[in-house]
Amino acid sequence: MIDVFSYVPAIVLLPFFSFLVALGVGKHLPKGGAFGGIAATAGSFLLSLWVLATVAGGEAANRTLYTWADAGGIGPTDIELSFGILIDPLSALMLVIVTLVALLVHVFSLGYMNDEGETGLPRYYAGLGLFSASMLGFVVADNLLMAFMFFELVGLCSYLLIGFHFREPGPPSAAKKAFLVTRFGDYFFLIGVVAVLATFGTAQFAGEGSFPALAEAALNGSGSVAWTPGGVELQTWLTVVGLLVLGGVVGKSAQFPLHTWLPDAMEGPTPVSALIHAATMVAAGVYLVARMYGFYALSPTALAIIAFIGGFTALFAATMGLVKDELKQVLAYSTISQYGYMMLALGAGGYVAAVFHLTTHAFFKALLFLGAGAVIIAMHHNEDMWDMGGLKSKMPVTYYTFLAGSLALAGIFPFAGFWSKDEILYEALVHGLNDPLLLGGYLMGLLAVPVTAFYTFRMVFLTFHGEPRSATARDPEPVRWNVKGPLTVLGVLAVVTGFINMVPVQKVLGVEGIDLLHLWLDNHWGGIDGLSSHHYADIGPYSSGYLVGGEVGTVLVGAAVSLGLALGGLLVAWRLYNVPSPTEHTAKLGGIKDVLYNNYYLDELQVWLAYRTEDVAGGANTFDQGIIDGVVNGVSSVSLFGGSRVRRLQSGVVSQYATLLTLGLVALLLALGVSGGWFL
Amino acid sequence: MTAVAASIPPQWYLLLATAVFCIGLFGVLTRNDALYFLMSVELMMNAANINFVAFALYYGDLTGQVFALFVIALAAAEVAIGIGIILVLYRNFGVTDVTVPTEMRW
Amino acid sequence: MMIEALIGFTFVAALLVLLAPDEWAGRLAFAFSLLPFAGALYLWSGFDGAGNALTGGDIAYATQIEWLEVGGRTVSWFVGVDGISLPLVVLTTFLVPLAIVSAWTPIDARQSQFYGLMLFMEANLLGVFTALDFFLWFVFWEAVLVPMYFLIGVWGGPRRKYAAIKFFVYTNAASLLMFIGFMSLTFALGDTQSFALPEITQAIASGGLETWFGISPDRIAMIAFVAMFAGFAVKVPIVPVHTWLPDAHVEAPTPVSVLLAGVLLKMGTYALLRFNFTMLPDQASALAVPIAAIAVISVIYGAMLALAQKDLKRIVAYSSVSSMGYVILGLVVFTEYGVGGATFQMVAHGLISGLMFMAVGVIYNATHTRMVGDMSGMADRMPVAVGILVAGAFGYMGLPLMAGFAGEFFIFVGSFSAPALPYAPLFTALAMFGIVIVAGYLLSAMQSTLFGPFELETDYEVGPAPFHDVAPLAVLLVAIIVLGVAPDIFFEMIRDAALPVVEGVTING
Amino acid sequence: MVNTLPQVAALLPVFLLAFTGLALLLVDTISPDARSNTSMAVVGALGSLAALAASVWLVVSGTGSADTGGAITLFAEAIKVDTMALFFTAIFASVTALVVVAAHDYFHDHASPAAFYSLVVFAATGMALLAAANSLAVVFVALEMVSLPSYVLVAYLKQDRGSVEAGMKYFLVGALSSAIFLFGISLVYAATGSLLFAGVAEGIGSLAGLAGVAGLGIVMIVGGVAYKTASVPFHFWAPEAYEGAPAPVSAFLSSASKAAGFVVAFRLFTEAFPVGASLTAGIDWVLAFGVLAAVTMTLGNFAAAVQEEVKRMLAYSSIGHAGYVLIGVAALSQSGSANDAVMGAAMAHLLVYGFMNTGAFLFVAMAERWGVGRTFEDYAGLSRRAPVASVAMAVFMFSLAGLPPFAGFFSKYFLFMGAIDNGFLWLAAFGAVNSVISLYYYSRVVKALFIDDPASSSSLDAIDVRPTGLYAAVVFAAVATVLLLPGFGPVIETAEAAASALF
Repeated sequence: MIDVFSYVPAIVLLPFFSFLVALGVGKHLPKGGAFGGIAATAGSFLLSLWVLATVAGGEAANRTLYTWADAGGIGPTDIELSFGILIDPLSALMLVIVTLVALLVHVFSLGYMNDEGETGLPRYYAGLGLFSASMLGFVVADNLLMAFMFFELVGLCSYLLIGFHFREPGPPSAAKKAFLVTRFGDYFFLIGVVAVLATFGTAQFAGEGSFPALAEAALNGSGSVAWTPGGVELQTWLTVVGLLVLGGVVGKSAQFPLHTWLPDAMEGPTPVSALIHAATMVAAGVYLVARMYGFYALSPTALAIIAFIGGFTALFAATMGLVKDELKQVLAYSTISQYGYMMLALGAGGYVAAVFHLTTHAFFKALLFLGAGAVIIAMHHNEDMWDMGGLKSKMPVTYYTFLAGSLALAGIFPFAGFWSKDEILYEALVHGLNDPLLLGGYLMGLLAVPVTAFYTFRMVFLTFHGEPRSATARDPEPVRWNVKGPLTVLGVLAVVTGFINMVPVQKVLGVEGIDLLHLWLDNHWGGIDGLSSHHYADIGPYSSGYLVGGEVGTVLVGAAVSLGLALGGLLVAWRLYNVPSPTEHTAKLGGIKDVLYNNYYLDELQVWLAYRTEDVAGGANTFDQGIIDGVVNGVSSVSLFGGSRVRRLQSGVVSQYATLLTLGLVALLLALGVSGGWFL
Repeated sequence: MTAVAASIPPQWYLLLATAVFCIGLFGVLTRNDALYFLMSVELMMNAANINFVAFALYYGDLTGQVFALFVIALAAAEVAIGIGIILVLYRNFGVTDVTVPTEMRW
Repeated sequence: MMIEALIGFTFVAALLVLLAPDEWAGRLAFAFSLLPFAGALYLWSGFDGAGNALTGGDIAYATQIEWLEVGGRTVSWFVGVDGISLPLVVLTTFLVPLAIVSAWTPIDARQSQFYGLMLFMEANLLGVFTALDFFLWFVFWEAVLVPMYFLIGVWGGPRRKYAAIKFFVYTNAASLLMFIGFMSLTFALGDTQSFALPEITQAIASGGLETWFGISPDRIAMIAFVAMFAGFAVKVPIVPVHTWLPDAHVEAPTPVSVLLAGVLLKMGTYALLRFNFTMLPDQASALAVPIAAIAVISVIYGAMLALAQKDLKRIVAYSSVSSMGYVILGLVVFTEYGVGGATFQMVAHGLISGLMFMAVGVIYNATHTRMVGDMSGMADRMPVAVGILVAGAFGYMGLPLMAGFAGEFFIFVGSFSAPALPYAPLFTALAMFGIVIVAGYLLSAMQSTLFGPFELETDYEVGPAPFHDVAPLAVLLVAIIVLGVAPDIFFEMIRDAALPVVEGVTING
Repeated sequence: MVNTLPQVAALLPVFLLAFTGLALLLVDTISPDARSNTSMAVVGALGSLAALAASVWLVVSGTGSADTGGAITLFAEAIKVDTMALFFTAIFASVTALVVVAAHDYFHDHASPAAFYSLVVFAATGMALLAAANSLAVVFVALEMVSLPSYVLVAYLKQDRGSVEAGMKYFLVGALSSAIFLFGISLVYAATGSLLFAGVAEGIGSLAGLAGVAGLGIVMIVGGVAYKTASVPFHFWAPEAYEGAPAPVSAFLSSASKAAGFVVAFRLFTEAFPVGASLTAGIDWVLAFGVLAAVTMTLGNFAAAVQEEVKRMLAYSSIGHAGYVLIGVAALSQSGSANDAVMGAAMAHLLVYGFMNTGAFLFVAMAERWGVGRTFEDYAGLSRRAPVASVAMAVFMFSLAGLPPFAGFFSKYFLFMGAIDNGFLWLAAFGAVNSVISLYYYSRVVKALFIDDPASSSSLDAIDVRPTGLYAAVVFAAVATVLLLPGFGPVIETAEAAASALF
């Protein structure tokens, strides 16, 4: 029987080859190399499905394929830096998601880029190829260093793709911001990687010698670590390391306070936004935490901080989404908010819930972005929702799929988003009852629910309902199969994905075996020891507490509350905006409105910081030129001045020479005479 | 005669020679005229000669005496060349004052 | 005799090119410069060295011929390579042909002299990296300055005379300081009758230092260490003795900047590794904290200065100061990854900074300005060159799977938990912040010059760069990526040679 | 083979030079017209080359060296031929040859060039004798034999005010110095009762209350030496003399005459006034030389750094180099292990200096021949029209500055090394600092030649002739300067052997 895992590298390399092809000979290919990319991602998708099937068949892989470098570190053994693959239920699932979304985005791009007559298509498809390749490499990474490397490459690709329209002023700036802000996070991530290597001598995710395993052993006293900084207690140090790595996560997954790059990133082509938000860059952060969850589970402090950041970001971003006028802006903030939920879940010990939401969100957010893309095509690249309206009848496919996505996003039963978000809130609740910080996160997450529903449907109504508010809206440009196709696929998924994990139903009705995702991530069909959800639960700090009516009651209450709130938000949006000619109601918000418009002035803050840094640099420059270099030049001018004094001795008058000569001789005589004591 | 010369303690010769030397030096330092300069130098050389002769006597070997003769001859040669140079100096600058030609300085 | 052949041929080639007519001096020089590269590859293919040349490892291609004897001490022609010097030899022979090609466009006067001097400098550089006798080494070390002086002074920019003299005098003063330091060291080694570096190193290691004119051995070693460190610091350069570098770089023509940043700076770090850290490891670890502090200051301060510059070349120049700081940090921590990474970083930075200077030069050839404010949207006119420049810039920012990341990461891994350096994690974390600042200024510079709508005050049309301008860039980029994906190409032999250095140190406390 | 020849054969080079001088006079009397220039030059060159060959041959054959029965003393020990004497004779002869060849072009239109050659050769003879002197009497006589022709040579251009002024100053300072020198000798004689070095050394060993007299004498002798070597405080004549004199003469004085001064110093202060005896007698001339060396090199370099005229810069630089070489005497110590090393390095430096400095002055001579002017600005861009000569000049400059791959590097660094080895770190440090300064002004010349653009397009038109002799001399000097680096081994080893024979 052939070993599928030996083909895993191909999953990564196929898109990479499409990158090379598009870059090299793209201009000579039809559609600027698009087909190459489609073929490659399709191939990766099929391989991923095969891998998924194999994993379902009970196999898993954790192999080192290539040693990058190897030299003596601290502690008994060398530190080996290597590349490898780690295929377990989690990464297999992620592979499928990423390849699927990438494939659909490629297809959609045919409509969005080619049909719109964009230039530089080879560069675009090369970017997409590299982007997919990097993300896939990140997903299969078997150690933290490899993960970091591809994490960085993902950042590079986001830079290239966000800045695709480099001839305009906006995109390059947005690209720079995206890379810089995430780089700031990655700075801490890098320290984290180095710290992990220094502490454990390895960065492997899985296996006996993996760093989560070592950390666990060291904590329960059955093992020890290679190194800890002097005077720092192990538990504290592990927390610090975890938080350092978290820095990268906060940056890439656009969590507060490093979320500011994401809305700007909307400068990139819409399919790219779909890719970034749904399956690649932003997902990478959360995936990383899930990947090394066995490490975070050991540190209650880290978990609590993750949960709080998540909850806060969820609410915080949602509020900003309330007032945006551009279609993609609203979606951008919704992304930040949704990833906040995932972080909340991870922090709350809801490992499965987080992955679940990651999955569902990947589909419905990709759907929403592609739908938005379709609308933008129709609107001739005008994104202002106040110029839209009434598109419902003009573009039904887009409308219904978009609606499905929105319902999922808003968390309305029985769409995908409902199940995942409900489970997150449930986990946060049951664990939070014994943990105030977590409870805070839960409450913020809960508050975000109606807000989400509100801005989502504000968007839907403004875009599709009511009367057309502009000429283009009255006569939108039609879209072709290559746009509708992906929308349909994703629309279906947005509806059905939720059913892979119907925990509430199981809990209430007691039907066993319908919480497929739980079983899947619990190595029910096989996996790798130490990477299973129940193992995480065992080592995790949380115990469950229940409201009235025990577990079932809690489930029902929680679900009811969140659903109710969602519907509430939806109804408000209905009242306000589902009218023939809606008007702005932001005035009602009063002063808050400006704050929200300006994103709590966080961008201004960061710009201010950047300027201060430049001032410091300028000061340093002045100092360097003036003082340090001044000293150097000073030395030379001083010696020259000395020379011009010395030469004055040579007066040109010979009798003066005689005098000086005699004086010199006499001085010499006296000096030696006195020292030699001749005159005694 | 020799006895007389020998009966004088050597310090006196030293003092005499030194005195003559200093006189010559004084002349060198104070006179600006090339010729005076030259003469003063001659004086200094002769001071040396006094030493040679005197101490040749004191030590009772002839080396010093002979060397003194050498020195006189060399001094003469030096003067000859000196006069020649002073001559062209006069031709070019019209003076024998050594403080005048100061075209090259610093 | 391979090394002799290598150096000798390069000298001859330099002479021939000097005599060649200007028309085809450039082509000829390129053709000639390929042979040393081939030779270096041959050295590499047959490399059979093991361990560190100074601490008694097997030296590859070693030849030792007594040259002359002075003061009872023998000076000999003693050359050879080990895992530390061979990569630098390869780097040198690899960069020179590319630099020569990159000179075809900008150098339009007195070509034969220019290319002749380039080859002359290459020969001396090879000598610096292969010589194992102090005097021989010092001859080459100093002889590098002469061609450099002309290359900057004759073909440089407006303030070339100032820059050339500054470079010349500054670095010579440094070498003299170093010379005195080393000499007092050798004389304190009473019974070592030669200037062969291996002998001296091993004599010191075996406690051969004696009291010398009433100065205790420890103090002599410390004096020598400080004097040599100060001397080499100028060459590296390290803050605060770096100010000759930006002037030299800004005034020097592109190909000269390439070699200056690519190879000449490495002379300083190479010498630091050979002399200070291999010969006097204990003094080094005694001074670990101040040295590490200097390194970190160089990294951050240099990056801040780069942030403040408006001239693309100045930006890259200051960022070189910053990058060299990493190397110093890697050396002082005395771990395999640290020292090895530092050496690797020398090669990596040589390639990357070479690429950056070349790319800036290509843009300069077309625009005749390097000021950030003067142009924008260059990507629109010269896509390929700009594309490679962007790639190179990311390499400079330490993008994984490019050489720069490997070097820096090795250094960080080596230094973070280094027992030889107190507060190692703190120093490392501080130094790492450089990767954020470097991204800051490179991205800003690129955004305003390469992207946005095309603007440039010229009376002529700016088109794509000619092939022979872009080709070297592409070659360099490939090399950088290859080295980033498979660092073991060099790192294996480097760490083999670095291990004895690490073991040489006795960690106090 | 020494055994096969009479002992006096050891003086062969001296005789050769003397005969050459006489022969020149003869030629001049046979054909006293200006056309004799060439024939004179040829004779002079051949004669000095013959002397060079002879001295080299004698050195190689080991005449007077320790392993062939030690030094050869002649004429009641008044003359002593040893390796050092021959070594320096070689220096004098080669410099003379260079100068003579160069002079042929320099004086191509001079009314009566004949006397010049004989004067140069006679001066050289005096130097050769000086190198072999073993008695204060011979020293003084030989010294005058060198000085008197030199005065005339400096003032040789009778119509040129500069030349005359230079001659006048040189002569007056020279006369004064030799008087002082002579008086010093007389005092030493008074104190020790002997003029032979051996006897003097003996006397120094047993001074009965006459330490003061001897001390005064020795210091005055130091003064005389300082004058010949153009060291502070007897250096004042040098800048003017070198600037005003015809460039070949400047070359001759600054190289050969200086070396002559040093050979005296080396012999006197090792054989007549040995370190140990002098120190026990309370006569610390080592300190005196140390101070002189430091002051001399500093003054010379600082002053040179701010000159406008290349020739005068070279004059000051040669003062600076005198300071370096003085280290060879100043870094001696009673118990020093490296006495021979440091003095040998000093000798080697003088040899190298003989080539590079002569070459530099001869380049100036060429510039004067072209009439391009004297200042740095006037030299701008010369390399465009005279590349070969300019490269040679660059070689001289870098070599003088002590940069590899030129001989000046080795000699200078062995000098500093020897000083460090003998514990005189401070002298080496002084030397190092000064080398940096010197680097600045030497590179100014190179900058003018290669980097600066000509003042005007026509400013280079002056370069219309290619003086063969000058070119030959300059190029030869340059080649020697370069080849002395790989070939430094025999030189330094001979020099050290010569030096070690003195202790």
